[in-house]
This record gives sequence, C-alpha cells and structure tokens, in this order.
Amino acid sequence: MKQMTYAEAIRDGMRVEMHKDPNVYLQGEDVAQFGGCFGVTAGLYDEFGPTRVMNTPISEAVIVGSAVGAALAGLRPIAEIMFVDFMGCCMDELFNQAAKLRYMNGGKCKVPIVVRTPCGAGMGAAAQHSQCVESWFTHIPGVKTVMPSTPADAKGLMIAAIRDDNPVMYIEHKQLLPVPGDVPEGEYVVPLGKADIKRDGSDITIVAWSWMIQKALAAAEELAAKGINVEILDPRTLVPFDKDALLKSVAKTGKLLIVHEEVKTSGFGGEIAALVCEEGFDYLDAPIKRVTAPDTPIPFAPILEGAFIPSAEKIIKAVESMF
Amino acid sequence: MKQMTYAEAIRDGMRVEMHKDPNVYLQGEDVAQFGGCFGVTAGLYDEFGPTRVMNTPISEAVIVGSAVGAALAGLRPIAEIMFVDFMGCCMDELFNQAAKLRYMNGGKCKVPIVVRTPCGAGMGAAAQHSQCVESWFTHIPGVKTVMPSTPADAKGLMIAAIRDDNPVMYIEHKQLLPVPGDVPEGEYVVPLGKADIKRDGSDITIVAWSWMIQKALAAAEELAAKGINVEILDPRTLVPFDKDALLKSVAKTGKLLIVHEEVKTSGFGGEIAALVCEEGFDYLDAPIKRVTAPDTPIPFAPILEGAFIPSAEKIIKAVESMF
Amino acid sequence: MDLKKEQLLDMYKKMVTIRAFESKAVELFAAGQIPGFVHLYLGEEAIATGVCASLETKDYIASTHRGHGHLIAKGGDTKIMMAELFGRATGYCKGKGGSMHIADVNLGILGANGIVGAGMPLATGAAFACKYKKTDAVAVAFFGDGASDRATFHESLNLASTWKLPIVFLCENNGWAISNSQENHQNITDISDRASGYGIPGVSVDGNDVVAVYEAAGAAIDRARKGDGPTLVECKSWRWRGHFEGDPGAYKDPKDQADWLLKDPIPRLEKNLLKLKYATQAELDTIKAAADAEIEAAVKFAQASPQPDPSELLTDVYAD
Amino acid sequence: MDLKKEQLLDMYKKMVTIRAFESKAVELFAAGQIPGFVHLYLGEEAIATGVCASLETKDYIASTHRGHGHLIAKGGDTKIMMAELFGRATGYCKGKGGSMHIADVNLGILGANGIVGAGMPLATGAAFACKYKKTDAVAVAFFGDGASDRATFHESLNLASTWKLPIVFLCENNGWAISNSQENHQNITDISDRASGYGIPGVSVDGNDVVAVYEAAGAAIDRARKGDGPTLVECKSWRWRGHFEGDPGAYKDPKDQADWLLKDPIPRLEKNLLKLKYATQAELDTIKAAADAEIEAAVKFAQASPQPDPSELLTDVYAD
Ligand SMILES: Cc1ncc(C[n+]2csc(CCOP(=O)(O)OP(=O)(O)O)c2C)c(N)n1
Ligand SMILES: Cc1ncc(C[n+]2csc(CCOP(=O)(O)OP(=O)(O)O)c2C)c(N)n1
Ligand SMILES: [Mg+2]
Ligand SMILES: [Mg+2]
Repeated sequence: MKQMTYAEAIRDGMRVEMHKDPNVYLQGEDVAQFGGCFGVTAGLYDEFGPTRVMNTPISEAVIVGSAVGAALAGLRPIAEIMFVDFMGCCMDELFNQAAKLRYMNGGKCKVPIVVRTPCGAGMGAAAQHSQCVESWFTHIPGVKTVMPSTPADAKGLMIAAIRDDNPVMYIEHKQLLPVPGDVPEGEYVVPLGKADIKRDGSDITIVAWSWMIQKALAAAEELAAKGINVEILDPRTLVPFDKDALLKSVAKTGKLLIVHEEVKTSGFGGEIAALVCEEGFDYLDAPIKRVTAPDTPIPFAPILEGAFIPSAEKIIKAVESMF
Repeated sequence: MKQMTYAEAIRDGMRVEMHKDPNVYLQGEDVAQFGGCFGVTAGLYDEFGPTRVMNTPISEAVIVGSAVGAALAGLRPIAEIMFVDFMGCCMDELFNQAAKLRYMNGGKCKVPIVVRTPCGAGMGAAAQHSQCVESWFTHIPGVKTVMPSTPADAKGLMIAAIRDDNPVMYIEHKQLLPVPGDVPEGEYVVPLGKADIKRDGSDITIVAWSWMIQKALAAAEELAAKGINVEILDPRTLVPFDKDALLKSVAKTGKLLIVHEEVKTSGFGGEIAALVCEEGFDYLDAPIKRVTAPDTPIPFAPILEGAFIPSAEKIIKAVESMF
Repeated sequence: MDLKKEQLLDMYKKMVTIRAFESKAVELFAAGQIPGFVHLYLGEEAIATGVCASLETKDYIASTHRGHGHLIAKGGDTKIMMAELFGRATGYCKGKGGSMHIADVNLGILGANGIVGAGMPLATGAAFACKYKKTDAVAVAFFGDGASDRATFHESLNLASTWKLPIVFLCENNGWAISNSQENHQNITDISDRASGYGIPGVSVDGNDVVAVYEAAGAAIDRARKGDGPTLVECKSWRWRGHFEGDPGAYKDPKDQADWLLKDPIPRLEKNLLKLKYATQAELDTIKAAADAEIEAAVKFAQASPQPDPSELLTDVYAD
Repeated sequence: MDLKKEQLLDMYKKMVTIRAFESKAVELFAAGQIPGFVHLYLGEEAIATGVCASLETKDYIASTHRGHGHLIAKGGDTKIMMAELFGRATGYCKGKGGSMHIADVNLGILGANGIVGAGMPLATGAAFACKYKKTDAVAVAFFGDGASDRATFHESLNLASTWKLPIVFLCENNGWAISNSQENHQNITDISDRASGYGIPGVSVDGNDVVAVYEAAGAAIDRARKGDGPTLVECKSWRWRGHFEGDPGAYKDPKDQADWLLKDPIPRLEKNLLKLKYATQAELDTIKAAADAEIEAAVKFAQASPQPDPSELLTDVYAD
C-alpha cells in the first residue's frame, strides 16, 4: 500500500500498463510536457517519451476517432478529452464508431480504447466545464462506463479499463483528483462490473458514485448520530452494472435512495430505479427517492453552483423523509 | 379535417408557420428540390423559394450551430438532421450552445430553433441509421423533446415547436411517415407538455410514444379480447413531461408498463419509472415493467432487426405477466 | 507508366468484377431481394481499382457507404459479400452489417461506414498505428466530395499532417452528395485545393482513367510508405446511378449524365489493353464472362445461405 | 490609412481600457476575488480594437473563452463586466456566466464561449440572418489558432463561402493553444492559407499593429457588407500570460516571451499618435489614467454588488 492522490492513482494505473504493454499509448490536448489540464498525466511524457505520450490539436473528433482506428490496427489507446463536457464534439466517434464497429462487423474486430475525461462541478467553471453526463454513455450498447470514487478504485479500474477489449469511458471527478488514499502497488486490478460497499448499514441503501460517495459518507455519519444506519453502495462502473449487489443491499435494508450529480431527468438514477422496480419491488418498504442536481445548466456564481450540487444536507433530508 | 399522412402533416405544420411568419426557414441536407431523404419537405422549395428552403453541405455541426446563431439574430430556423443517428455529429451545438446560451446569458436571449429528425428501425438500415436516442435530449436542460405518434399530433406539435422560444428536438418516426389520419386544417396547435390518452382503459396503463403507440394499440386489441382493458398514454412530448396525466392514469389502473424503442439501459423509461416511484408509489399494485429494445446495436438482417424491435407480442406477454 | 501486363489485366478483372457485382445488385434490389439501403459504385470502378493496385493486405483502407468497390478491389470475396447484402449468416458481418457496413477486417478494412466522413479519423488512427509499430504499412481513407465538407475531413488532415502519418486521403469526387451537386455544397472546383491548408500535397486526376488513378495514388502511397506524410488525392468521376437504389436521380442534367456515361472507365481501359496488345478482345470477353459467372455463383451462394439465428441479435456487442 | 484623429484616439482608449481591465483581473484572481477560469487578453488588445472599430452595434460578433477584450471593444460596460467576473447579480449574465460566458447580447455579441471553435457556427448563422433579412449588418467570428483545427472552423468556412454570407473569420493567432505551440498543432505557418480551400480570400497581418488590423479587418468587413462573401483574416500576436490565470506558462521560451513583450501594441500606437501629433504624451497619460480610474470604479461596483439570489439557480432555463 502506498498513500497517493486519486490523480496519482490514475497515473499509476496508466504507468503500470504502459510499462507492461508497449501497445498502450496516450493522446490528448496538452497531455505531454504540460501534464494535462489537471496534472493527471504529469511525468508520463518524461517517462515514456514523445512517441507514447502525444499532444493533439484541438480536434476531439479525431482524438477519439483516431484512437478507434489505432485500436482496430492493434494498439490500445488512451485518449484524453479535457472535460467530459466536450464529448458532444466527438459523440459520433464514440457512439457510431467505437461502440458499434464490433457488432457491425459480426464480432470480427474489437475496439480496446479508453477515453479518460474529468467531470463535475465545484470549481466555478460554469455551464460548459462542470457537467456530468454519464447516463448518455450508459445508453450506448458496446461502451462501458467507469466512475471511480477513491484512489484505489481509480487505479484498479484504470488497469481493468486498459485491459478491457471494449471502448471504456473512464470518468474522473475533478473534485476527487487531490483526494489521498491508500493504493495497492503494482498490478492492482478492480474488475469492471463489481460494486463496492463503501459503508455497511442496515436501515437504508444509498447508491451513489464518483464525488457523491463523499457526500453520502458525510451524510451517513450525521444520520448515524440520529440512529439511522446507512449502507452506501458504489457501483464503480455503471456499465456493466452490478445489479445483484444492489438488489442484495435493498433486500437487506428495504429502502433505496439514489444520489447523483447529473441533472435529474434521465440521469442514471432513473435506470437504477427502474431496475429495482422490475426485480426488487417486493423488497421496498418505501418509495425509491433521488437526490440529484436540478434540471438546469450549471451557473457560475459560487452561491448558485453550491445550490446546484447535491449536498450532504439534501441527502440527510431525503433519508429522513423515508422513515 | 383532412386526411393526410404523418409526413404530409409535418409538412403542413411547417407550411402554416412559414406562411404566417417570414422568419421561419428550413435548412438541411437535400431538403430543397429533392424534398428530403424521406420526402417530408417535398414541395416546400417550390412554394417558398430558395431563400427559405436551403440545401446545406454535409456539415451537421454548422447546420445546427448556424441555426442557433440565426435564432439569436431573430430568425426561427427549422434545421433538418437527416437521421437522428447523426446527432452525435452536432451534439455540442445542441448540448452546449442551443440549450445553454439563454441561461449562461442570464436569460437575456432565446434560441427558438426546431431540429427535425427521423428516428427508428424497421427498414433494414442497420446500426447507424435506425436508432432512437430521445433520452439523450431529455437529459439536456434547456431543450424540449417532441415525439408525435399520429398525423394530427405531428402537425399540431410542429406548429407548437416552431412557435416555442426554446430549442426543440422534433423527432419523427420513419415507420409513421406514410401512416394516414385525420388532421385539422389551418393553425392547429397541440401544446407541448400535454399527454394524450390514445386508448381508454382501466386495468393497466401503458405509456409509449412514437411508433410504439401502434404496437401498444395492437397489443391492447388482443388483450381486450382476453379481458384486459388497457389504457394507453402518449406523452407526445418527453420534455416537458405530463407527469400529472401519467400519475392520474396509474392511480386509476394501479399498473404501469413502459414501452419504448430505445435500448433498455438509460432509455427514457427509466426516468418514467423513477418518477412514478417518487410520486405514485402507493398507486402501484404490481412492479413497473418495461418492454424495450435490447442493449445491442441494431442488426441489418431483417430477421434480427425484427427481433430487436419491441413487438405487440412482447407487450402482450409483459402485460399478462403483471396480472 | 510502368504497369506490367499482368497488373493491367488484373485491374481490368477487378473493374469488371465490380461492374458485374453492382449491376447484379441493381437487379436484386429492384426484385426486392436485398433489404435496406444500397449505394452503388457503378461508373467509379477505376478509382478503388487504381488505388488498391498499390496496396497490400497489411495496408489499411477506410471505406464508405458506397463500399462494394473498395472491398472487391482490396481482395474481398464476392460470395461472402453477396451473402452480406442478403443479410445471411455466411456474410462478412454475419448479416449484421449489410451493404452499408460491409467489410473484411482481415483485409485491413476499417469498416464501410454509414456516417459520411467517419472513415477518415479511423484511417488516421490506423496510419498512426503503422508508424507507431514501425511497420511500413499505410492507410488510405476513401471519402466523397460531400464528405470533404465534414468536420472529420479537417481534423483528420490536420492531425495526419502535423504527425506526418503514412496515409492517403482519397477523395472520390463523383459530383454529387445525394441531390446536392458539388457547386452547391462547396465553393471550389478542385477539392485537392484543400491540401495546402494542411501543408500537404494535393493532386486531382481523372478518376475514370484507371492508369491515372494508379499513378497518382501510387505516388501518394509511396510517399506515405517512405515516411513523407499524407497526400490528398482527388479522383474526379461521376455517380451513374441515383444516390441509393430507389432514387431515380431526377436532379441530374440528362446531358451531363449522357456525357459521363460515354467516359465509362471500362471501355477506356479495354482500348488501352488492346492498343498495348496486352489482350485480344476475345480474352477480354472471357474475363468479363468469368466475372459475370463469379457473380452468378455469388448470388446462388447468398440465396442458399441460412438466415442468421435470432440469438445472434444479442452476440458481438462486447468482446470478453 | 484614412483613420481620423478621433478614431485613432478612440482605439487608443479602448486598448488601454482593455489593458487596465485585464491587469486588474490578474490581481483580483491572485487575491482570490474572482472564481473559476480567467483567460486574459493582455498583449492582444490591438486585435479586438482594430476589428471592432469597423463594426456598429447592429453587427454581430462571436467571442471566445478569452473574451474580455472583444466585449470592451464592442462597447461593453466595464462595471457590468467586472460584476460578472465576480459572479454578482448586477453582471451581464446575472452572475450565471462568469468570465468564460461574459457577453452583452444587446451589443450583438453571440456569447463568449467555453467550447473552443463554437462561435464560428453561431456567427455563420447570424451572418445568414443578416443576409436573409437584407439588413447590411455583418458578423465577425473571433477564434484562436488552436480553434482553427476544430471541426467547426471547416464546416463554418465552407458553408459561409458556399452561401456567400456577410462574415469575417477573424483568427487571433497568439502562437499557443494552451501549452501547444502553433507548429505542434498544425503544419502551416499562415493560417490564412486555409482560405483557398474554401474559395475565399485569406490575409495575414501583424496583430500587434492596430492600424494594420483595422485596415485588413475593415476591408474584409466592407467586402462582407457589400455582399461579396467571407474573408479569413489572421492576426498574428502573442499571449502574454499563461493560458489561464494560474498557469505560469513555463512551456514558453523566455526569449520569445521577451521579444514579444517588446512588441507591445500600446506603445506602438502611442508612438504613432505622437508622430501624427494627434496627442501629446500628457493627453495620452490622461486617457490611461481615466481607464485606470474606470476600472477601479468597476471593481468597487462589483464588490458592492449583491450576490445572486439562490432562487436564480432555477430561472432562465426555458423562455416561456
Ligand atoms: C454524418 C452524415 N450526414 C449525412 C448522411 C446522409 N448521407 C449519406 S451519403 C450522403 C452523401 C454523401 O456524398 P459523398 O460524400 O459525395 O459520397 P457519395 O455518396 O457521392 O459517394 C449523405 C448526405 C450520413 N450518412 N452521415
Ligand atoms: C472543444 C474544446 N476543446 C478543448 C477545450 C479546452 N481549451 C480551452 S482554451 C484551449 C486553447 C485554445 O487555443 P486557441 O484557440 O489558440 O485560443 P487562445 O486560448 O490561444 O486564445 C483549449 C484546448 C475547449 N474549451 N473546448
Ligand atoms: Mg459524391
Ligand atoms: Mg492561441
């Protein structure tokens, strides 16, 4: 175990795989000497050189599209999109190319790419640099979606994502990048599709991911003081989704609160609610609820942005309303 | 009333508004003399001339982006994207521009554009020309999403969409284009956000939209013969969503089946299920279920495509399983 | 021109095979035997043929919605192709792709593509892989005049030039983007004029002259293989049919259409072969007859092939 | 050069106002008074000023993430601007936009934009509206060297040229796209070389010479206004600061940085004004002092302005 930040853990995952597999390379805007807009790739250029860590022009479509082509030709690209908000500039390359080429070719090819991209609000970056849109990617069969909440998960899921033979959206949260934690050294793998109980509890299940795990944990501490024992389930990957773990938890607690930073309408919380309705309806002794961002763009002013982001207080209130 | 097809009704809605408001114009690939890939705009070029009906290059980003700019400058553009599958090529223009400019500018501007685009499977057009992805658009605050299922709705919603001061995704179903129906003449408006009961019933509510209304109606006929009286609710617009109408119907029937042609995971059905859980849980006397396309790209071979599309048979089976 | 007899005859064979395949597709579509959208390469046979004559199996191509010709020119098997058009289990894509997605990944084909312009980034990436792995393979991205207006054209040429990738951007300017003629979708005549904006060479050639295509594309491919970076090659031709089968192409001026039919690339090559005495008319007729027979056999194969099993709907979504 | 005294002095005033605004923003950001991302226009003042000198209120501009200079040059009020940077209710966007989205729609500004290259389609559409409505207004799209590699550049120039729209594509080539220097993101020196790929004129000028900018942009704006279609104008300059405040810009060669600082557009214009005897040094100092005072007042206004009411979170999503 080593203490490192979430950002360092992501980098460590990439390093491990780049050392192991010469076909792994990294491309994106300012990822080379500059180390990426948030410093996640700092040092990789020095370690692996200019042929494996490359700055691209501001051309998101070809950043992702060329990664797909390189993957078809045998490489394992990691493509960084500087903010997940920019995925609209390369959605076709993910949606109609990366995700479908295998199927359209009758299973005769594979597209092992990782698209790394940061999400999330909290830094005054306003409407076009603060969003969460993970549910979009979960709506694309052929793509996997990874959203780590801790440094250890960040590393283990990065290695799993790189080794996976499918296109993987690996979404890092900007607020988590400086957060430290214990991280296993070397080839530490967290399999895609396995949820993790971030807090054991018996009274209610909160499912949350990415930054919202921290909000949920904070809420759970306060709720514990009030006698409500919260279980926090972190799916870690939304596709594949660990339905069994969720149903098991809900079977135990009888209550489900979904927390996500995406705007409410058609966020991934809807999918989770529907899944539990379909397969765990009888476990429920209260209506499923959601705590999410409201259906608005993200405002700049800190006071408004603060009101946008789901808070521990809102989680506490929602939990209390379910008892 | 006049008998016309869904395609003609869409065109009639555009015609009425183009006659009434000189600021309304139409741009897209092959929409002029050719009349659009599916003939929906046939005749408009002859009627309104080359300054109001314009062919564009194959440049989806600027088709939508320039519509946004023209709207900011006082026009009311209708932009056609030849297949909804191509929205990945102009997602940023919808998502970060059209949807957010008003909010980012503190409410000081508006973006009255309509993006018309056909969706749906059933013509052997394979993975990149057959999709439904409406839930994506519903996840973008600032955008409205319209999905008519009948000729009358198609016309009335088109007029409402053009008159609306917000960006509207107007999604036509390819299979519905030749379907005839009675359509009111002149300025017939169907307000955005008002659901329609397409079939009265008492035993179960099916919520469906677009082509799936036809599948649901067919299923309902057979189920009636078996003694199950189905109510079919067509929200007609997904954003704004007529929650009250849905809750009222579910309160009456106690059961909800959601039917959509989108792939299952993170389709709009999830959002509906979550809404009903949150606000109509006590009405439910059975788990909410979904009949949707599976989580796969769309295959070419008719036998596979047929298995992909939600069918009346699958709806019947799902309904029966809920009694 | 340093084309050997066998090379030229091989090109002839490819061109007549494409012609036979596409002509048969016209019939089969009209007869309702091929579902979906079918975009035919009739009249443009010299382009794919002239280009692929300089490519090996290890080289990559990105194809388009109008992809049958590319696949045949790169070495595709017409039986397996026809089966794919029919949506049969024996097709290249097990019936999951159809005409618009027909490809043989084992021949280095990065997919036919239903998204106009989407092949250019893929080919750029494959070219990057060639450079990265230090193989001397190259990539060729086929795309149309219409596609030259898309986002992906710009981003791909810029990246490929900046990174000096072994790639050729091969524009098939057939005068039309569906119903939109070139002058209605861009304000230039020679699409190769766009090359200078990326600091790469651009060249325009008669796309109905297979030898001219061979030479221009061959020089560009050589350049790429030697590590000198990308070239934009424009081949000017004409789409004989409507955009897809079912489109009568009423927007075309009949005179233009007639003029272009006279520029048919196949008789043109025939004349050349006869003049060079590389073949007699009888030999050419034999080659043609063989192509026709091959396509007849392909149709039989397709018709006799099984439908995919319905369970195939759910497979091939993810690799495990 | 047919610039009158008042015009040139007005440009001087604009440039020193931008300089004063941006210099103050450096301080305020460092002091933690401005949240979020701030991209400054220091060193590039001559571009927006020279361009907007030929524009009227009815004309449109599309701005960028580096947009303060554009807004001041187009006539923006520095008090309302500063309030927006502070996220206050009195700001141009009621505090909802911040530096990256600062704009006054009533001045014909189609938004500052956090998406690189996103302004070009918007300006293309606004130019279309001008033509459609037969006003003689025009649109100018500002964008950077980095943005010239984006999808939207290509699609916008192609459409604007094909439709002969009244628009100027105004490239601010400041040598950098964040840490990526021009030669690392494109294989050309003059971005104006891209114009020929669209059949439009392209011109490159010294972006630190406000008169040169005025003349080149003015000619392009005239051309657009007369109905002769788009022009691509490249103004070569240098980004004095890091990409955003907080970036030390360590990737820049100190010698290049020093050289460019010597090319400061403001003393250059001063010299010109003095030589032409349009002003004395004392008069210029007065203008500068007035600009400084204006910005001080703007800061006071911003600091005294109320925060937005939290209920504002939910308003302005939809127009009713
Ligand atoms: C992104 C995208 N936009 C539009 C279409 C619809 N479409 C298919 S082919 C075509 C015309 C293509 O023209 P060109 O690139 O010249 O190729 P050609 O058909 O002439 O071979 C269009 C508009 C598409 N498939 N993808
Ligand atoms: C589509 C998109 N990609 C990337 C970014 C991140 N980004 C913001 S500014 C910038 C550099 C822009 O360079 P340039 O266009 O030259 O403008 P400059 O900052 O030099 O004024 C980048 C990469 C973005 N905002 N939008
Ligand atoms: Mg063409
Ligand atoms: Mg720059």
